[in-house]
Amino acid sequence: MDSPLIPEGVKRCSPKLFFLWTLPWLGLLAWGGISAFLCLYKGLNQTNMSNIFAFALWIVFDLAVIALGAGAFFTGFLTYIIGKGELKNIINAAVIIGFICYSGAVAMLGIDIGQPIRGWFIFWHANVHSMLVEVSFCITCYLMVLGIEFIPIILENRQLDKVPELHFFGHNLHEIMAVFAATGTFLSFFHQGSLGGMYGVMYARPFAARGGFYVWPWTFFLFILSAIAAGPCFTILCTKLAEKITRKKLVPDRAVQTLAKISAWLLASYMVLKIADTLGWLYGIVPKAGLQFMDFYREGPYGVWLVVAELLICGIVPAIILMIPKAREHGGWLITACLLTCTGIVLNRFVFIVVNLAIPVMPFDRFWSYLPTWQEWGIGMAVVGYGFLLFSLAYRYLPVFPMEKNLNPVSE
Amino acid sequence: MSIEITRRNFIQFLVGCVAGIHATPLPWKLTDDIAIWTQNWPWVPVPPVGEFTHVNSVCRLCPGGCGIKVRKVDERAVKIEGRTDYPLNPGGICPVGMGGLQLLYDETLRFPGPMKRVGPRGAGEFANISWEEALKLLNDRIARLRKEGRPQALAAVDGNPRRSTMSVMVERLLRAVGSRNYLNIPGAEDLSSMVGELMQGTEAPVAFDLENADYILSFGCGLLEGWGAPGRVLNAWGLWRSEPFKGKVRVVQIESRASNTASKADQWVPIKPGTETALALGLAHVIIKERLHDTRFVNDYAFGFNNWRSGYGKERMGFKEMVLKQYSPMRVAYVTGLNPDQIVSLAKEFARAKAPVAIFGKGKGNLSGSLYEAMAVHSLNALVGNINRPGGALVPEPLPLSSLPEVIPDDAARRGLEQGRLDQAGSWRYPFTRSLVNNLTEAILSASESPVDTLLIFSSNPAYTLPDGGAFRKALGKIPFLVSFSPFRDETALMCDLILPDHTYLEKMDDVAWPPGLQYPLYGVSRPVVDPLYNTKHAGDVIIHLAKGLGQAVGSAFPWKNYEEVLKARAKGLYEAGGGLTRFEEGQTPAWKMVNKASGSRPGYKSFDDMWKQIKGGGLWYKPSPAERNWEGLFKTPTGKFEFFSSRIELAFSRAAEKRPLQAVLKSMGVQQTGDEACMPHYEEPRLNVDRSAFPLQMVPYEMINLASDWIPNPPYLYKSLFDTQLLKDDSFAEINPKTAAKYGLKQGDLVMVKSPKGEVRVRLNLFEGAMPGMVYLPMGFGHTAYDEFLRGKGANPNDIVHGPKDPLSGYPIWWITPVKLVKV
Amino acid sequence: MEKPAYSSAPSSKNGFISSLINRILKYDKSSTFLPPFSLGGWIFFLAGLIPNLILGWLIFPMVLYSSQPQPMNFNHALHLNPDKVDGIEGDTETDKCLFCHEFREDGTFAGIPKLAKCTECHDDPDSPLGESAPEKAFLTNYVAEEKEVPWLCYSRQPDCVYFSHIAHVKMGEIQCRVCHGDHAKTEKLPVYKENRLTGYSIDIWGRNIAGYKRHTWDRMKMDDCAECHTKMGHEENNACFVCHK
Amino acid sequence: MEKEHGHGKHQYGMVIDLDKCTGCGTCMTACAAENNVSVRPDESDKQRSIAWMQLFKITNGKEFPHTEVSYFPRPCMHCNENGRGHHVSPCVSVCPPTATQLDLDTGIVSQIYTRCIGCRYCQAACPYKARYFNWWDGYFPKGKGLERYLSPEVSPRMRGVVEKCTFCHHRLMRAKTKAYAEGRREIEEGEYITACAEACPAQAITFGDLNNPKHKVSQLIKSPYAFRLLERLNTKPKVYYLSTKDWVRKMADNYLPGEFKPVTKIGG
Repeated sequence: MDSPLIPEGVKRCSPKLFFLWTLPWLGLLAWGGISAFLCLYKGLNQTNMSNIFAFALWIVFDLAVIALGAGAFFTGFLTYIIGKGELKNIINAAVIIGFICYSGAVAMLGIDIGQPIRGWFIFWHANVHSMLVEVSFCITCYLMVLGIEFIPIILENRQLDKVPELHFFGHNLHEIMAVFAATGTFLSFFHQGSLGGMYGVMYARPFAARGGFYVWPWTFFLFILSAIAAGPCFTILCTKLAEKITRKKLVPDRAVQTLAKISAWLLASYMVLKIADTLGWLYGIVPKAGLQFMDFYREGPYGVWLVVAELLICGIVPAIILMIPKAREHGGWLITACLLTCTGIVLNRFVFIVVNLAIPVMPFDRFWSYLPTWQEWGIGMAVVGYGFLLFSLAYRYLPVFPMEKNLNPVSE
Repeated sequence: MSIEITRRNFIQFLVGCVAGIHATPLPWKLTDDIAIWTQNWPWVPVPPVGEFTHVNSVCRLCPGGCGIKVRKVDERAVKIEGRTDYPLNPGGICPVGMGGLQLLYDETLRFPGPMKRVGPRGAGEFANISWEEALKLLNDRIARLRKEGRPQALAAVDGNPRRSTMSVMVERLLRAVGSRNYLNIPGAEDLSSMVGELMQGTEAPVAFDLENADYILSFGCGLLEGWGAPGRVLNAWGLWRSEPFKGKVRVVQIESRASNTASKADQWVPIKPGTETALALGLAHVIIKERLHDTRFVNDYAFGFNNWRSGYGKERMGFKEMVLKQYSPMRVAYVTGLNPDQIVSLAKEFARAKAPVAIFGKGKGNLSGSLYEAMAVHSLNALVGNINRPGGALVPEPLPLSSLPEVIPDDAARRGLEQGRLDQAGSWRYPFTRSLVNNLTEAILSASESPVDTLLIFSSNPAYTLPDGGAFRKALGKIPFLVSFSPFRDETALMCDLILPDHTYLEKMDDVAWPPGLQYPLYGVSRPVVDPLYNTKHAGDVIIHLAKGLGQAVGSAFPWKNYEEVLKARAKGLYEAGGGLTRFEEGQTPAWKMVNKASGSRPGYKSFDDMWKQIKGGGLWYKPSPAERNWEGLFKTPTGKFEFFSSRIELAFSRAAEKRPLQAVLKSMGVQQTGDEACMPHYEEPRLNVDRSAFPLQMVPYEMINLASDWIPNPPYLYKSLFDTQLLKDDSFAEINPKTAAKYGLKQGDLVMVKSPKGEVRVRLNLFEGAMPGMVYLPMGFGHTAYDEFLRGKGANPNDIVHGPKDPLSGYPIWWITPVKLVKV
Repeated sequence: MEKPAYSSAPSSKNGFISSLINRILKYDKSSTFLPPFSLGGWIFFLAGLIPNLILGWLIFPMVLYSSQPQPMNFNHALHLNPDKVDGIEGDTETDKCLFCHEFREDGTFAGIPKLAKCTECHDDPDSPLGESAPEKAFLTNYVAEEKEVPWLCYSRQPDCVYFSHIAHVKMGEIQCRVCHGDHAKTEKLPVYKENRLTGYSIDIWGRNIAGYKRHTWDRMKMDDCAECHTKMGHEENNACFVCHK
Repeated sequence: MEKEHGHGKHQYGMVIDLDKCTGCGTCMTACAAENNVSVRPDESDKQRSIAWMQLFKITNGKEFPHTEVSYFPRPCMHCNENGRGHHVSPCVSVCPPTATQLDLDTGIVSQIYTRCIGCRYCQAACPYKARYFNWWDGYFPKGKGLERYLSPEVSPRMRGVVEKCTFCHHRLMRAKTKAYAEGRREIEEGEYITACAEACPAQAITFGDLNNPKHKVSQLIKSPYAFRLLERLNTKPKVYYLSTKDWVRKMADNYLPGEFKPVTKIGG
C-alpha cells in the first residue's frame, strides 16, 4: 500500500507490521507529550529538580545524546573532509542519528528552561562570557546544518525525487555537502567543547572546576574528545541494532571497522588525558580548596564506584577491546565495547551534572540526592521514542543505507 | 489569461507570503510582545504605587509591647519595622512581630464579621449575622442568667495581660453582672507577682535590671526564645556582646536542653528538668557556707534567714539552717545530675560578681511555673543583697494608672458575687493564686451539668495553648454557650457558638501596661495603623455596649462612651504621678542607663490632655527611676522585711487549719513538706503517680522565638526560618539524644508515637546531641487544627499529652515533666 | 524529462570546490539549478506578498491595540496659559509642570495629580472657575462625589522598571518634554491605546508600529533610556539595577 | 583588605557578628517581608522554598553536655570575583542572557527577573546556594488577600525565574531619592541599610560601604576574628562574619587536617 514510497529494489515489512512496530514509540511520545504539557502549563514544579539540582535528568539526557550524536559530524568530517570514501555507506545513518539527537536535545532544553518564550534572549542579549551562550549558538546553528544535511536524504525518496526542482535541489545540496560537513565540524567542536566548559568554569565548585588553556578549561577539550570517541560507537550500535531488527546486512564491515578503529584510538587518547586531568584536579584544585578526594564521595549513593565504572570499566576496557583488531572484528566484542564506551560517556556527563550538584560546597551544608518524576522521565523517553520513530521512517522510506540493495539483492 | 496552478506556482506563492510577512513589523513585534507578556503575566500581582508614609504604634502580639513603625503605601500597610525612637527596643523586633502583616491581611485566618455557629462545634461552620443580632443574642443570655439568679454562671477566660485595661474591663463586666468567675490565663507574670507579694510584700511582678547586670543566672528562662519583653531582652543580649560590656558580662543558662539561649550563653548548666529549686537552694548553701552573702541585708532587712522565735517563744527554723542542713552540694548534685564542684564554683562565681542577678520564668513565660522554685531563685538575689541595686532584682512600684470607679453591684449581681470562684483561686486551698483555668476545667468536667452556662473568651486560645492534655477542650464541650471575641479562626473560636470578632492589633487602640520584667515603668499605647478591614468591633467597645444593654445597674459601671475614654481615664493617673516622659529620641541615653542615676529630664507636656495627645501619637509613657533605693521601708511584708520565711504563707496555713487539721490543709495544697520548710522555698519531687516502667522517658515541651506558641497564629513567613529537622511536610520533630535513640533502636527521621498517660502524638525524631539523655523534647506551636493551610495539620501539639500533678501551693499545672514512652510507627 | 544519473555529477574525489565552481561557471537555464521565475511566477509571488504586507502593516496594529478614551478631557494648554488661568506658578516650564505633577517630601514623584491637588483650586463643586463642559462634569462627577478621576497613564512603565523622576528632572535638569513630549501645549488628551498582549500603553513602544522614532519622546523602551544615558555620558547608569527593581 | 574592594566607587558590604546572632530568624522574616518573597503552604521543602536570607544551623558536634549550637545567616555574598581572579561573580559570568550583573558602582550583584530565562546555570555555579528559582508562581491565592501587603518597591517575581538577595537595592534608591530631594548627591552612612540589618534585634548585622574607611564595616573587617564563607575559593564575598569561637570559624571553610589556624592574638 505504501510500496510506491519505499526505495527501489529493497524489501520492507508490511505496513501493518510497521505500524505495530511504531506503537511503542508513539506511546513514549504520548507520555512525553503529556509531561511536556504539564511542565509548560504548570511550570517546572512538575519535576523533582530543585534549587540544589538546578540541572538534572534532562540536562544529563541532553549532554548524553549530544555527545552520542557527535557521530554525525565526525563521520561527516571523515567522509567529506578527510575523504574516507567507505564511510559514504554509513554517513546517511550518522546524519539522521545526529539530527535526531540534536533536535531532541534542543526540544528538551526548550522545556527545561523556566521561561521558554523568552528563550531567544540568549541570542538577543547574549553574554559572550557564558559557555551556555556558546553552546546555544553552536547547537542551534549545527541543528540547521544537520537539517540541511538531512534534506537531500529526504529528497531521495522515490516520489519526491520525481519532482525535478526538488531533485535538482537535493542533488546540488549533495554536491556541496562538504561545505556543511566542514561547518558542522567547526560548530560541533565548539559546542561539544563549551558543554564541557560549562562545568569546568564552575570555579566555585571544586568538584567541577578545572584549569585550562586561555578561556577554555580542560573539560572543554575532554568533552570534544570523549564525544568524537563515543559518537562513532553510537553510530555503530545503531546500525548494528538496525541490522539485528531488519535481519539484514546494511553496512559493509569496512565502514564499521574504520569507525571502530578510529574511535579506539580517540578513546585511548581520551582516557590518557582524562586520567591526567583527574590527577591534576586531585593534586591541584582539591587540596587548594581544603578538600580530599573522599570528601566528594563520603555519603549518598554517588560513591567511588562511579570513578571506577567511568574510567576503568567504561573507559580503559573498551579502548583496549577496540584497539585489538581481532576483538573489534568479532561482532559480540565490538558491540560490548561500543556499549561500554557510550555508557562511560553518559556516566561522565551524569557525574558532571548530578553528582557535582549533589555535593555540598559549604562545610556545614548537607548532601542531597535526587530522583526524577515521571514527567521528567516522560520527556527523556519521548526523545528515545522520537528517535526510533524517525529512524524507522527514514529506514523505511529513504535510501539510508546506499549499499543495502547490493548487500541484500531481492530475488525475483 | 488563464494560469493553471502548478506545484511550482504554489511554491512561488508561499515564497511571496514568507517574504511579505517578514517585511512587516508583525513577526518581530509579536515575538517581542509575547516575551513581554511573560514578563507581565496577568496573574502575577502588581503592587499599586502611591505615597509612602509611616505610622508609629506598639506591637501587641505579646505582652512585650515593642515599638513598631509601619510603612504604608497610601492605605496599605506594607512593612512592619522596629522603632528606633522607642526605649524598649531601639530598632529591632522579634520575627513574629515582623510577620504581623500576614495576620492582618490573611483573610482566611480571620472572621469577616460577627457570626453564629451553624455546623457542629469545632467544624467551623458559621453564618454571618449583624452586630445588633449578635449583641442581642449575648445580651439576652446574660440577662436571663441574672433573672434566674445565677449570674455566676457567666464566666470569662481572658488572655490579656493582667495589668492591661482590657483585662480590667472584662473583670469589671463580670463583676457588674454578678460573677467572680473571671479567669486570666496564668503565666510567668502571675508567678512573679506572687513572689513579689510573698517575699517583698508588693503584689507586682519582680523586675530585673538586666542591662546593668554583669552576671545573669537564668533558671530556664528562654532569654533568646522570647522571655519577658523579647525586643528588650534580645537588645540587651546584643549589648552584653558588644563594647564596652563585651567579655565582662557572663550569662549562665540552667536548662536541660541546648536551646539557643543555652548555646549562646557563656555557660550552659544542664540539669534535670524540675530540679531548679534544688539547685538554687544548693547554690544558697554554698554562698552561705562560704560567707559570700550580704550579711547586712540578710540580718537587717530580711526575715527568716536566721532561726527565730515565734510569739509563743517557739524556736523556728530559718532559711540558713534549712539550706545548710538539707541542700549540700552532694545531695543537690544527686538530685540535679550535676557534679558537686560545678555547683560550688557556680555559687562562688555568682556571689562574687559585681551585679549578679538570678532570674526565673520557664521558656517564654507564657505558661505558669512553680512557686517554690521562683521563690528559691529570688532568694539568691536576696542572699547577695542585689535587690534594688543596679543590675539587680527590683521591687517595682505599681504603674500609677488611676483605678476605675468602684462597681456598685445590684441585688442580682450581689447574689452572684456571694458565690465562690469555680476555680477556688484565692480560697484557703490556693490562697495566693489569682486564677486557675485548670481548676475551672476540673470543676466543669466533674460536675454532671456545667456550672458555667456562658463562657466569654478574650484574646486567648485556651483549647490549644493550655498544657492540660486536652482537658479544657473537653470542658468546652460541656458548656452550653461559648462566645469568642477572637479576630482569628483559632481552635477555641471554632468551638464557639457566637463570634464577636475584635480588631487585630494593627486596627485598634489598646495599651501595654508595663512589659514583663522591665526595670522602669512603661505604658505603651497602640493605635489603628489601618482602618479595620472587616466588619469587626473593638472588644472594649463591645463590652461597654453590652453593659449598657444590660440595664442601668450594669450600665452604670461603664459610664464611658468608648474604650478610648477608658484608656484616657486610667492614664490620668500617669499624669498625676508626674515626672513621666512621652518621647524617646533616637540615639538618646538609653532608658536603662537613666535607671542608674535619677533622670533630670522633665516631661514635655503642659496639661493632661496634652500628655494624652502625645501618648496617642508616640504610643509611649515611661518613667526612668533610680534602681538604687533604700531598703528601709521598702518591703511591705507583714514583717516589713524581705521574707525568706513567708509569714503570709504561715498565716494562710494557720487560717486554713482553724477548720481542719494542718496535715489535711497541706495535703490539699499539694505540699509534701510539713513544718517550717513549707513556709520557705524548698524542693519537693513531684508525685507523678505513674508507673515509670511503662513510661520510662520524660517529655519536655520547649519554645522557639520563631514559632508563635501562644494564642497568636504563627505568621507564615516564620516557617521559612524553621529547619526541616523541626518541621518536615506535616510532621514536627521530637529532639532526643542519640544515646536514648540507640537504646530504643530508633534512627534519625523515624516516625514515632509519643505516648503519655493522657494520650499520644505522632512526630519524627531528630537526634540532637544537645538533648539530655532520657528526655523527649517537643516544640510548642505546632499541631494546630484551626486557621488556614499555612498552620493547620502541621506537626503535633505537646499540650495534648501533658500529664502532671499540681504545683504545690500555687495549684498551677506542672507541664515540664510528662512521663512518656516512644513507640515506632 | 529523463533524470540525469548521479554519475554525471563529478564525485567528490576530485575535490568538491572545483566541481562547485564548474557548476557555477557552466550555469545555463537548463542546468540543474532552480530556474528563475516566469511572469506567471511573479504574479503568484505578489499574490502572496501583497496581502501579507497589508496584514502586517495595517491590520496587525489595529488588532494589537485596544483604544480607551480618558474619563474626561484635560486641557493642559489652557491651564498653563497665564492669561486664562493664574495660580499655576513656576519660572521655568519644568516648574510649571511640577506645580501639579509634584514631588513628594521623600523625593518620590506623585505622577498624575490626585483629586486633592485639583481641589486646591476647584474647591467648590457649585462654582466652576471656567465655562468648559469638562470642568462642570469634573465638579459634579468627581469633586462633589470626592471620587478620584480614573486617569489612564500614557507613560506608565511596567512593574519591573524603577524610574527616579527627581534624578532626571532635578539633578539631571532634563525637560519634561524630552520624554513626555509637548503635553503642556495640548488642548485635548489623546486616545489611550493599550497593547492587548503586554498591557503597555502604546506610547512605550511608540505610536509608529515599526518603532520608528523622530523625537526623543516618541518611544520609551529600555534602549531609549540607555541611548540617552550614553549620549549624556552616563554609561554607569546603564547598570541593570539603576532602572530595574 | 583595601585592595580587596578596590574596584568601583562604593562597595557595599555586610558584617555579621555571630557572637551576637541569636538565631531568632528576624532577619529572614524581615527580608521576606521587605522583598515580597513568596510563602508557600509547605515551606519545609527546603530544596524549593525561597529565602534570600537563609539561616544555617551548626553544632560543634560534641556530645552532651558539651554540645553548642550556632547559626550562619547567609544572604547573597555579592562576590567580587569568580574564583579565577576575574572581577565578576561566579554566577554573573555564566548567565547567558545577561540577567545578572556585578554593578561596578555599588558592588551589588543585580538580578533582573524579566530578563532571566530560568536556565538555572547561575544556581549551579553559586557555591553558597544564595540563588533561588521560582518553581511556582508567587503564592497569592484569590480571596486570601495576601497580595495586599506587597511592597511596590520590589517587583514580584513570576514563575520560572531565579531570584536572590539584592542587598535591598531599592533602599539604596530610596536613600538616593531622599538625598536628591534634599539637594545632596551622596548619601550618609546609615541612610542605606538592608532590611535584615535594620531588623536584627541584637544588632548583629552591620551594613555599609567597605570602600569608605570611615564606615563601621570597613573597620570591623580588620578584626582578627573576621572571616568569610569559603574564602579559599577566592570568590571575594562582600559579606563578612565575626566570631571569637574557633569551631565556628573553622566551619566557614574546608580545611585539610592541621590546616586551620586558631586566632592567637587577643582583642580586635
